[in-house]
Amino acid sequence: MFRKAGVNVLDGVHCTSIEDALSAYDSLGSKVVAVKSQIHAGGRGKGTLYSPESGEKVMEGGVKIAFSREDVELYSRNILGNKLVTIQTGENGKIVNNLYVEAGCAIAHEYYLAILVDREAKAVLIMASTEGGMDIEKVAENTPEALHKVWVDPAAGLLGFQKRNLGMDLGLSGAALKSFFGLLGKLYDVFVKNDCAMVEINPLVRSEDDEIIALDAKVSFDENASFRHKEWEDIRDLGEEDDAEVRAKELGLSYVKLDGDIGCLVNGAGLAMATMDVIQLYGGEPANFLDLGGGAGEDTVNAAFEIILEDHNVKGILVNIFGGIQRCDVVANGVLASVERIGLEVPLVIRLSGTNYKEGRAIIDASDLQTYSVDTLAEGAKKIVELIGGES
Amino acid sequence: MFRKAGVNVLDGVHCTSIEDALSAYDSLGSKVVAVKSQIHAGGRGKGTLYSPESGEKVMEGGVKIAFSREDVELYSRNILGNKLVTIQTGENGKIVNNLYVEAGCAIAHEYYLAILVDREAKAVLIMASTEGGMDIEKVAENTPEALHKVWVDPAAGLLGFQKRNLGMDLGLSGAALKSFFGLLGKLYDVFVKNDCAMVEINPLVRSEDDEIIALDAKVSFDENASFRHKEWEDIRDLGEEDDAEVRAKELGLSYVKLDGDIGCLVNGAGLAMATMDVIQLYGGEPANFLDLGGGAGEDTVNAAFEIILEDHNVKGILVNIFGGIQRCDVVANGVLASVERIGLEVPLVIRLSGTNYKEGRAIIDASDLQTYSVDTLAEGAKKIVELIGGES
Amino acid sequence: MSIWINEHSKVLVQGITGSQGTFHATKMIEYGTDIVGGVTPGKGGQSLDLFGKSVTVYDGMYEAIQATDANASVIYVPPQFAAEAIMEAADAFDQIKGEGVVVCITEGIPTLDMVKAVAYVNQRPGVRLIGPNCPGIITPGIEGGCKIGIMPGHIHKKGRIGIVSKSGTLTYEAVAQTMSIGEGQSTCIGIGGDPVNGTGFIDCLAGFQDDIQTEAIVMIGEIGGTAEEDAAAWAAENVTKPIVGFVAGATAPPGKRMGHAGAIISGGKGTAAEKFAAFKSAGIYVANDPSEIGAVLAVALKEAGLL
Amino acid sequence: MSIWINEHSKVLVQGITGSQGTFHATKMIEYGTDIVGGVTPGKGGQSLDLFGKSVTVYDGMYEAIQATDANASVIYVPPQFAAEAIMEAADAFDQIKGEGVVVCITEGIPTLDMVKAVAYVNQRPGVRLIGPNCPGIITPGIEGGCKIGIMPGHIHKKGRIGIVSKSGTLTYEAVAQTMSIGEGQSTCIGIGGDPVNGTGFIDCLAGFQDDIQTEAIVMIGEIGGTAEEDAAAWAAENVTKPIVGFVAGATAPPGKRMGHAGAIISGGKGTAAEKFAAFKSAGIYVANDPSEIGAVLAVALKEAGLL
Repeated sequence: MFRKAGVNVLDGVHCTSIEDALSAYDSLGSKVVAVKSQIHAGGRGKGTLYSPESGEKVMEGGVKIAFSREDVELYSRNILGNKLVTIQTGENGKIVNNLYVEAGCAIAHEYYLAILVDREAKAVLIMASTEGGMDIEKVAENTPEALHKVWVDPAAGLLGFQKRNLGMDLGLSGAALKSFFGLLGKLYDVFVKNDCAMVEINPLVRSEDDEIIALDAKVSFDENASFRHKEWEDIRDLGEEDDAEVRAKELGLSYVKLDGDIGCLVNGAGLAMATMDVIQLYGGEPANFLDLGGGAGEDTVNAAFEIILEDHNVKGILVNIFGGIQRCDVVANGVLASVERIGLEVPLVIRLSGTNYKEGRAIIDASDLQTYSVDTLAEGAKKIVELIGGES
Repeated sequence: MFRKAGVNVLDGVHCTSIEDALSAYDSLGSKVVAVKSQIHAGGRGKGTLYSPESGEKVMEGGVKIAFSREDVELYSRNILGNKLVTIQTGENGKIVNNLYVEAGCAIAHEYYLAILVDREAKAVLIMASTEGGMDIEKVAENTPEALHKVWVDPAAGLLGFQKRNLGMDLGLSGAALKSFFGLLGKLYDVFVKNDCAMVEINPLVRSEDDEIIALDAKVSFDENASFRHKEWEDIRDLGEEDDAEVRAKELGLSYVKLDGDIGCLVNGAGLAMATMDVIQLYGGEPANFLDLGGGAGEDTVNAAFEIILEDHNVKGILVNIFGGIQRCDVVANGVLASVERIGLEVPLVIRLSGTNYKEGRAIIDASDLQTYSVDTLAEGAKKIVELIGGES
Repeated sequence: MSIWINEHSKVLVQGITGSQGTFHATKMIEYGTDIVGGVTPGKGGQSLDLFGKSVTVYDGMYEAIQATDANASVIYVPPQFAAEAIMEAADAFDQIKGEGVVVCITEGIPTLDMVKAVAYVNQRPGVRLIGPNCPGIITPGIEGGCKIGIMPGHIHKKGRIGIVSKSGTLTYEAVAQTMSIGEGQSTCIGIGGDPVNGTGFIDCLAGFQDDIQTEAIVMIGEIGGTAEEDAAAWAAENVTKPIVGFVAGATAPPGKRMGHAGAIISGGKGTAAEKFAAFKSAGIYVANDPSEIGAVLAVALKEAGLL
Repeated sequence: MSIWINEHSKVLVQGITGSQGTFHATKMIEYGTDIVGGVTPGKGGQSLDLFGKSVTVYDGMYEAIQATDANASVIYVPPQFAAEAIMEAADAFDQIKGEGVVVCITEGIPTLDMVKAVAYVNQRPGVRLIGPNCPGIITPGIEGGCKIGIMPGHIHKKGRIGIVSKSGTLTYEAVAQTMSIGEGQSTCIGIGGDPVNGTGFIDCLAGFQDDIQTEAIVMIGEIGGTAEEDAAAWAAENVTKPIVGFVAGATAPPGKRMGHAGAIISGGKGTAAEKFAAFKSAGIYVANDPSEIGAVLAVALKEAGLL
């Protein structure tokens, strides 16, 4: 994507096998190359690779500099098929199926550059720091003043003086400043044209001959804009995403798996978060975030219920609905249909409020389903925690 | 230009001879074609063609619909090499060296559309009217309310609802509205990308199968933007522009030839206009507008003097300088150098004020040049009118 | 009194011929909202019969405002066209009336579209945008009232509590909580959970502070961004009425988007803990559980001598 | 008093290392203007010795304002870069000081660049843009004064007449005319002859009306557009001080551009006759010849009891 937009990048080859990596090394014609784990998460350089079967540590660092063909072979072997845990992947890490073998360059200095939307300023924000390399989170936390920031006026776009000033803030001048100026303009265009949520170049380097090169990039997209980017379907690496989360999204649900044991089925993102919070407040641990969205039908409720029950950690379910667009009777019917179809072996607490709550409760009460009806979220949380034998 | 940008236009061929026109007719494969005089001025349809030698009238109308090969031959012969006088060319008209032979289309309705910069609103203005065809100047004068207007927010650009609303204002719907929507977006892009001063589509037509087509266009460019449009040099038809005006521009002067007999050499556009006004106020007629620009050197003054004297109507010259950046001594030296080189057979009145006016007057006084020095513009105008024997 | 809308507000529905638009236009009329027309390009001239009321459809907002003298609009158009709809409404209100309230319900508008649309609205200072991705705004009346959005009307009652929230359903919880202690609402506003939106917490707090009818405020935030912190700091300086606050997402893991596009903790910023702390240090009464809001509100009212 | 700038204004010169920039920076210092620094990207850190004063060059406007506490800047950069220079200055003044005066002398800036730049400046309401394609602004002092631009300083004298003009050299004529009846100037502003510019006639009239030092106004227009008509109509309602007006271009033929990009009569609009008529109907004293301005001004002052 960057290369196509004319952004300075190093030559490199995507590989999925050790053989690929070796022939990439041969073809690049650079004695020193970088062998990079490709997963959709940052902090790869400081990550650790583990065997997915044994859980044993295989290698420190998901990005390695290889000084020989043998190095390339060793690093590829240690990376491919193993699990990379970084500061951003969480404990479970991610299996690495892709490598990038990249030609070396004589680096004079490493910088950090990121483009994102600043929600407070309601504008695109470009951040850059002379402290490039691996630990930008720490730079942001410890020395936020080392981060230089430029906000793009939505009306005027990124202006020349902004590019120049940011370059000068990084201490660039002459050819390097000119190279930075050109690169930043192209990167911003990439950001806007592709509806990115974040473009992070880390490191951005100045080579010894004063060229500015994007050495490594992490890009995330604004999913709301997917309707105008059919090409994203090709980029998306579904294998990496949690299967249930992908299926949920296809159904119009928001689902995030968590580590607890109480499944939640809620309408509304805020209420879904609050439900998790209150479960924890009363001593339980939520197994998931699940927002039905607005006005889900019986089928969607049904599917949501199944996704929750797929998680074998789930020992109980709390349904919490405050009907606005969502009708409580539809949820009740959806829940009943699910239970009928796949059975239910864990306790179920249901709280229905708002639009058609009386009809909903009547449907539940009229069924022979073993459930506990409650009036408020707090009651519901207390009840489900009690039922699965947690503290309360 | 429009075709390249994807704007709907009819097929057509540029021609410079009758033979060209006939083979264009053959190649277009449309029985009915339009034969159009190509000059840089509007009102061609209602213009009249005259023989440049005899001055006799040759034909009414610079745009003709030809229903046969014979018509094409007749109209081409009547147009090429003759002088077209329109409401915008002034009395002298312009010799037509180029023709455009255009395929016909079944026209359901003719509209008018123009894009320009509105100086009051400081924004691009799009104007459209259902009264397309030939006399838009009259529509604007007589029924300005029939003109629908849309201003483009400089920040947001031309928005979809603006295109749609303008189309609906023209009474378009369905396929025609969609076609208009697309065409207007492309036209606006053409306007911005090419730094146009004005794009006028007259007529813009709706064909019987509801396509919106730009049938005839007049485009002018913002000359200030020429530094980023090297391609304009190819488009410019120098033959049509007044030779002296073109040369003056190359020297950094603004020169406009007028019909009077008093040449003016002034610094500053406002003062140059005021000088013309005051000459007329005292009974004379200015032969030209001439603004030296800011800080002209002796060579430029010299060249300006020569351009004024090229006009054989000139019976006297008024130099009016209020020095700011412009130094009066430089003007004085330039005038002397000119006179020395090309002689001077008409009276010369000089008014020098502002920066270095004392030095300037001293230079003039020390020379053996026959001139009249005055203190104010009014005195100068009175004096030159008197000297050439006009009323005063 | 109330803020921004009242029982006399005349409301247009943009996207009225879509299924969502038709459904909610009906619900709004049912509640008592004065729906004066609808807008769907290309369907102008049609007339819809909604809950016994005949509603005219216009092709565009300029025409619709001129014909109806509307002073508010609500947008139910799909995300692809929603930013345009916001800008059309903003420009039309600005040009014709110099002011107007635009409520955008649509979820899923691209962030960069909203960056552009919000900048556009901000250049038209008389125009207020609420949303997008929000339940809307409601001012309950003595009977019925003015509901502009998708919230269930029947849970509300006219009263003295102003409610502002990022979340839809949590707003309803807050409403139910006020009702549980016998309090009604002046105006309830869902500002929406998108990262880039129109009206923010501070605008609402300022409105409530200046509103005679409002005597106390409930403010519901969620993880992501620093809008809650900024609002708390502002409130400490500018709001004299008691505020009860809750923040959703204390248990949300970092780096994961919780449903709302804006609800994400990134770079260690935007956590519920930080927001709760900001509330406390600004003297805001904190509810740790939405079910507690009523009880905390009762305490706040009592301490302010309002109960 | 005076308007917008005074003897204490601290001025930066954008494009100071160019030949025009250096020349006019020197002239301004000579006149008494407090030039506190210059800006040329890539030449930061240099120091120029101008008329015995050492002037530091900065790489950008943010840095320069922070270092010098400047409150005005004047732009002598080439047309290709001038709109950017305007926006940089506007943003830097806005962000750092919340206000500032930006005077753009450059001629030949593309119109669409100015459309963008003016919109950008207008979003930063504390920033005033004068020009482009103008001689600048001058407030004569008792000795020297503040001259920001290219006008010949020596023709001015401190006094009570405010002058505003689209034209450069005609402004000097107007100054000379006030001097011919013994009157000095409060502030003289050339707003420039481009079709799209910053400060307009009405801004200047409003400034003069509110300024204690100014007792009468000279206003010089030219053909093209309707700014003179709009200003006359505004003045009739809002200006109580006597105004003397002149319009250049009575003899200009339609459709021909008279030097200034904006000086063109198009579609029968923008003629001098219309503008003179508007002046008269607004009660503005009209001079038919710039050499008459002094005499007409004397009449105006006398009738207002000021002479």
